[in-house]
Amino acid sequence: MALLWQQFLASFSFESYFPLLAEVGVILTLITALAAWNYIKEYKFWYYILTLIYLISTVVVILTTDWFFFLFAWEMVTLTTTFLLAWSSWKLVKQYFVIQFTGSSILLFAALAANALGYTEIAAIDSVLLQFVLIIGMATKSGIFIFHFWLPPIHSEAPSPVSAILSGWVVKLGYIFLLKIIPIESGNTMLYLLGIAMVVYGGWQAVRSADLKIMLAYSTVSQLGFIALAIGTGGELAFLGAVLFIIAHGFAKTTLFITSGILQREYGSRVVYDFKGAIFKRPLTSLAVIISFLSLAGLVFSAGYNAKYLISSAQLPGLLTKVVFFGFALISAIYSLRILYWIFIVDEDYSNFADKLKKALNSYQIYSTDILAILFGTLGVLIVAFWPEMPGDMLEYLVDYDFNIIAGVRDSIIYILLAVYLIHNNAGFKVKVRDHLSLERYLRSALDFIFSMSRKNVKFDTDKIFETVFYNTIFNTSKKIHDFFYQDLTIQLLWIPVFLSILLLWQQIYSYF
Amino acid sequence: MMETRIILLIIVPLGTAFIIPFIDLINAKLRRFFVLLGISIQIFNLTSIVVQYFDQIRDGSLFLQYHLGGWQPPFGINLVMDNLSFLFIAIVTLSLLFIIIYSIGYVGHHEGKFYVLYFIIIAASNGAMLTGDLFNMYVFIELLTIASGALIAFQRSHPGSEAAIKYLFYNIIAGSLIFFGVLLTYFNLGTLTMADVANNFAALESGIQLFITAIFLTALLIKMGVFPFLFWLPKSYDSSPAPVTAVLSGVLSKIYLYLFIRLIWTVIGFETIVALNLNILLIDIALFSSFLGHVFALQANNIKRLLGYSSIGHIGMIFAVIMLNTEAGFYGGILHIIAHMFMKAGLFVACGYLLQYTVSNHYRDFKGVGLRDKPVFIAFIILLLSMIGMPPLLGFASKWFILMAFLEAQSYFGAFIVIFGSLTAVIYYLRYIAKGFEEVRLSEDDLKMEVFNQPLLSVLYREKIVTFITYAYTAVIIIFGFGFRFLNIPLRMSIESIMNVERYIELVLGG
Amino acid sequence: MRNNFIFIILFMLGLYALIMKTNLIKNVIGLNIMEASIFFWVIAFSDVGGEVAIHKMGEEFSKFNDPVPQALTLTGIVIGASTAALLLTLIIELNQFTDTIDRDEIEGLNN
Amino acid sequence: MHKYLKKTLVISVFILTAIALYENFLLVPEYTGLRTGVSDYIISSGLSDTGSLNLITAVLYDYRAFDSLGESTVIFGAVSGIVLILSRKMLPVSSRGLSFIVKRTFGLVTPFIALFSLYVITHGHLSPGGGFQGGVILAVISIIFSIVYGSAFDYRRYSPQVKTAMETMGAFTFLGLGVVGILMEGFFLKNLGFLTARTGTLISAGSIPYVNFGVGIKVGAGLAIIFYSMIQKTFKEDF
Repeated sequence: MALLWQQFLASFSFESYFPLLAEVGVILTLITALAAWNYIKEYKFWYYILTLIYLISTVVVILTTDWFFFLFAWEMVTLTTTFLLAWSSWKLVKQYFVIQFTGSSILLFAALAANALGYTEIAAIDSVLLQFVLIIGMATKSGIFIFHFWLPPIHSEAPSPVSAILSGWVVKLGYIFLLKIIPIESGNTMLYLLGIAMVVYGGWQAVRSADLKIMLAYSTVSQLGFIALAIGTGGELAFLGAVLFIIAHGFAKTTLFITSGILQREYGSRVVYDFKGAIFKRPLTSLAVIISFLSLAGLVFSAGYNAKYLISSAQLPGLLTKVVFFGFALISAIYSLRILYWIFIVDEDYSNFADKLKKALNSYQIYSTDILAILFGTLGVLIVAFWPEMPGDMLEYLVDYDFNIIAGVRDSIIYILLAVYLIHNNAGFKVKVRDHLSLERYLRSALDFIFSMSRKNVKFDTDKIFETVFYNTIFNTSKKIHDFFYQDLTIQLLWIPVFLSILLLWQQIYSYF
Repeated sequence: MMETRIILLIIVPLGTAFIIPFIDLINAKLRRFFVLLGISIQIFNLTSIVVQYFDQIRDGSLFLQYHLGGWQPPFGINLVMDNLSFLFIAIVTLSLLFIIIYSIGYVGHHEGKFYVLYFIIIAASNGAMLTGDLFNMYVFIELLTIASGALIAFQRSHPGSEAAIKYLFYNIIAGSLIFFGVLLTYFNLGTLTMADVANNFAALESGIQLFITAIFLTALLIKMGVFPFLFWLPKSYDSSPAPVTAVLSGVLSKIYLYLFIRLIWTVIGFETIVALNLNILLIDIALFSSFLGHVFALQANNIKRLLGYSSIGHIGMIFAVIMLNTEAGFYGGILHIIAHMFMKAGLFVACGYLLQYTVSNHYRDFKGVGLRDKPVFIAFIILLLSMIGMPPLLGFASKWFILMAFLEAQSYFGAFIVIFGSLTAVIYYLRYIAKGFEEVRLSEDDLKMEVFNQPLLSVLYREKIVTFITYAYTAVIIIFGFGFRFLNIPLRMSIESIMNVERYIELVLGG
Repeated sequence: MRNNFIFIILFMLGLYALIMKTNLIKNVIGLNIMEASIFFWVIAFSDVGGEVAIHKMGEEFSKFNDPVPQALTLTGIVIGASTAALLLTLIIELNQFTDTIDRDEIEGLNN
Repeated sequence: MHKYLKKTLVISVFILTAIALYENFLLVPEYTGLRTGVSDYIISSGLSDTGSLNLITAVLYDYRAFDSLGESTVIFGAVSGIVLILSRKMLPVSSRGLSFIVKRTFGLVTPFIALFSLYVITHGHLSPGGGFQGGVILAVISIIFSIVYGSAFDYRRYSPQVKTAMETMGAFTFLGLGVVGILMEGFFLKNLGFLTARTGTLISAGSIPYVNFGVGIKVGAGLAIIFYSMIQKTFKEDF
């Protein structure tokens, strides 16, 4: 027993930026735990027990270098988050579990292959094929492009604190793992391309949706794209950028999901247009939203700006890079600024503003833990924004780094102007209010899309296709195999003399072949 | 070392079985007292053996013998307890204790007969695992067959008697083949003691070796339910009452695995199997059997049958990994034997509880089962997750070691089967979990009808005991899932006693 | 050698009745023939031309047949009889439900 | 599958199996003589070891007495199972039996059958016979009773409870003698030496006659129970 414990402790590695990431993970979990106090009504005890197990497991996932403990802890993360989803609906649990389990089995296989190929510890892996398999497994678990399809429906339907955990930290574990296994010198081209696709696709979907939580979920996809892109680029600067991005986005997304929970509760709606004048009614909440969204948008003096700047400066210099990154930043800016736009609109009568403020403040008293959580989150965002080198020695490289504030201010003004213009006209986006996003509908629309490419004007019963693909084929095939072997008792018993004679004549048979 | 307590492990349950009909004649209320007395003497006995020989169990030198009637081994029957049989007896006794407590809550009618047969199973399983004599092993195997065959038909239902008939057809053939094999061995070597046979078996002509090995292998494959002979297994698991199914899958199949290890490694010798080129054939058959079990499970429309098919899958996997004859293989295999014993028995026990109000075991009747009793259903789900191989549970640890063993031996087909098993298990278990949470609206009258459709067994449930045992199984899975290294020493030591045949022979024949 | 021949024939006959016949009672008879063939073979094979291994008072030790296989066969016969009785009981029970002992008409035995 | 095709398949498989068995039997050497080993030892010193003239009985109840215990447990288990499965039935009061002549004759013969069975049971260690064989003869009395006097006669004479008690008692005799062996001689089922008188008499061979007696009662009662369970009829009103 002692052996296992020692092996467990010895497997921890406290090198480079991973302890910092683990710390951030712990802080984020604590923030969500704070926010959950009022949100979770039933079985509160179990919720916190699960959160505790989750917390320990994430630390192990980030710090361990042993494959076994890594997989073990990661499965613990999966299990605990799966159970946390049960506070909203059983359906989500089922979907999430199937997807995560599929990813796990691919990952398990990849881990065993890595073990067999001599990578006994988790470290940079040179074999491109192995990288590929690991990325596929990771993609399923962390929602890299193509496999991201489960992420928006589940993250948007989960209860807000759980969404904060999932979106804020769980999906990032995969990227932290990629930071470990992708060699820092070369990067990975596939990951780079996937990252670009994610940024564009996620951003576009976020722009199109008006539901706050769905928008946040898609923006997670988009922002994760930046991390994938950075890791795919390779180089010290890009990796540092990725780390900073993970931290910044973690704080911002956690805060935003918690605020979305608060807003949803106060306004009884999740649609962005309903939050008119929130800045006056809910100043503190709105402030947190503003700061976090500015960070997501990557405007100057924000956490996101620092990270994005590092990533973009790690790219090959040239006009194309600049244009591409400009486009990326603009997409983020549009969906981020749109909600700020609605928050600042005032169309109510504020004659007795003082009374309303008093009422609002009273409600803050009730939800004081929420406000505390938001404050901590916002504080995190601000710290990364103004003192990116502060978290410790790990990022000391950044102390001397010039973030080129002037260019930042210039770019930010351009973004804001362009974005406000586009938003104000509201043209070309076709913003949709989707109140419900489910995985089935999502897959069905994907299937529709595929079939519409091949055969025009043929309406498929997608329900049936779904059933057929996932269940009926398997069922019927196995039924056929079953019926073939189970003919009747005579044939079943006949196997006995057959087998007996095969064994008795085995020497002749063996020598014959 | 001569030790009287190991014979008590057999004759105490035997005495309990003999006394119960007599008690029934005098006062049926005393019956449970005697049942609990019998099982607690058994536990006390085993515990005292553990306490006294703790050091020897730790360093692997445990070797207890008993000469029945005082006759030296080649002339009389001897009982042997080494680390391997000790480990198996300990876990089998623990599992049987759980099931007997469960059956106190479960069995309504004909409780007396149930306990008679049940204690015969306890005595016979201990006897089969302890004996060092081939013919004595045959007698105990037949005892197991008779008792379990009668228990399968315990509910006296139509499918129950069909299942029992099918079970007996297969197992009586296997029994007579074992008889034939034992006598063939006797005619060629002039002895029945396992150690003596093991000593002289290698000197035989290879044709006769193959003859004897083929007969024993066929019989044991029938008993275990590996590929060409798997047909009796799901039927009998499906049709028997819950505690009986738990015994069948949790205990009996593991005893046959033990006997298989004993016969192949100790008596016949693995070198002989390799020399006869049988090992590759057996591994392939076992893996194919595992594959078929999982494929069959995909189409099962009946939860107990489904669990039976998945048992085929797991037993095939264990069989294959043991046949690799590596230390890692044994480690994974025996760990999975333990894990599977508790998981499957727990699942059947939970099934027995969950299906008490449903009309049948069919998939459509599984609807809403989870909502009716959530805590038990959650325990059920945890056990299912362990079957799939989710990490904090024991099923993951054992599957991991099996996977490592297959990869170490470069048997990629085996590794594929392990992963395939887990993936298909996700598909076929999730169906049932989802169905269990579907809401079903039943009026009061419907419920009454359901209850009256069942035999009276289900009305007489003592729910608390039944629930408690389900939780106990789940707790075992979770505790050993975190602390599977607790089993490290017993496992290593029993592997040593499998590998070190010379020591066994020397100690049996010398002392 | 003659013994082996007869054993194989009897064994195969018993197995044939068990596997091919659809009448469950006939199956049990086949099973018993199969067992009996093994018993027969054991006794015949262990016969080395001596006497049954029973000492007679006042007579000296003469050449005996091996007593061990005979004792084992006795055990085997009793076990075979018990299993056959259990099987027949189960067939009686099954007959109550299905009103037939024909295997083809009882669907449940096949799956 | 087509019937004839199936038949052809089965027969061809059987021919294959027969050939396989034949091939393997060719390798088995003839059992020409007794080897040095178990049987040789038993033949040479069985009489002096156990005091039983019948060496087969010596093997059954002394050298391998544990097998016999297992074997009688098999009967015990089978009886329990059969009673369990058929217990929902009731005994039909069938005929009034056969004619007066048969009844009378059988009444006269019965004590002799019982005596014969007792003889076979108790002289197991001296001549062919023993507990199982004598027990079967004992069970025959019960069976003939039901044929000759009608099914209810024996049922009333010796109720199932009595039979069960007898069976349990027989089993306990065997087990108890084994435990006495532990207590007095140190080994389970060890032959009790102090019971031995001169070889060749009824009271010889240690505990073998007593074990035989227990097994005889057990088998007799057990087979009678099996017979009565099987001739019972379904209790229609039940459930």
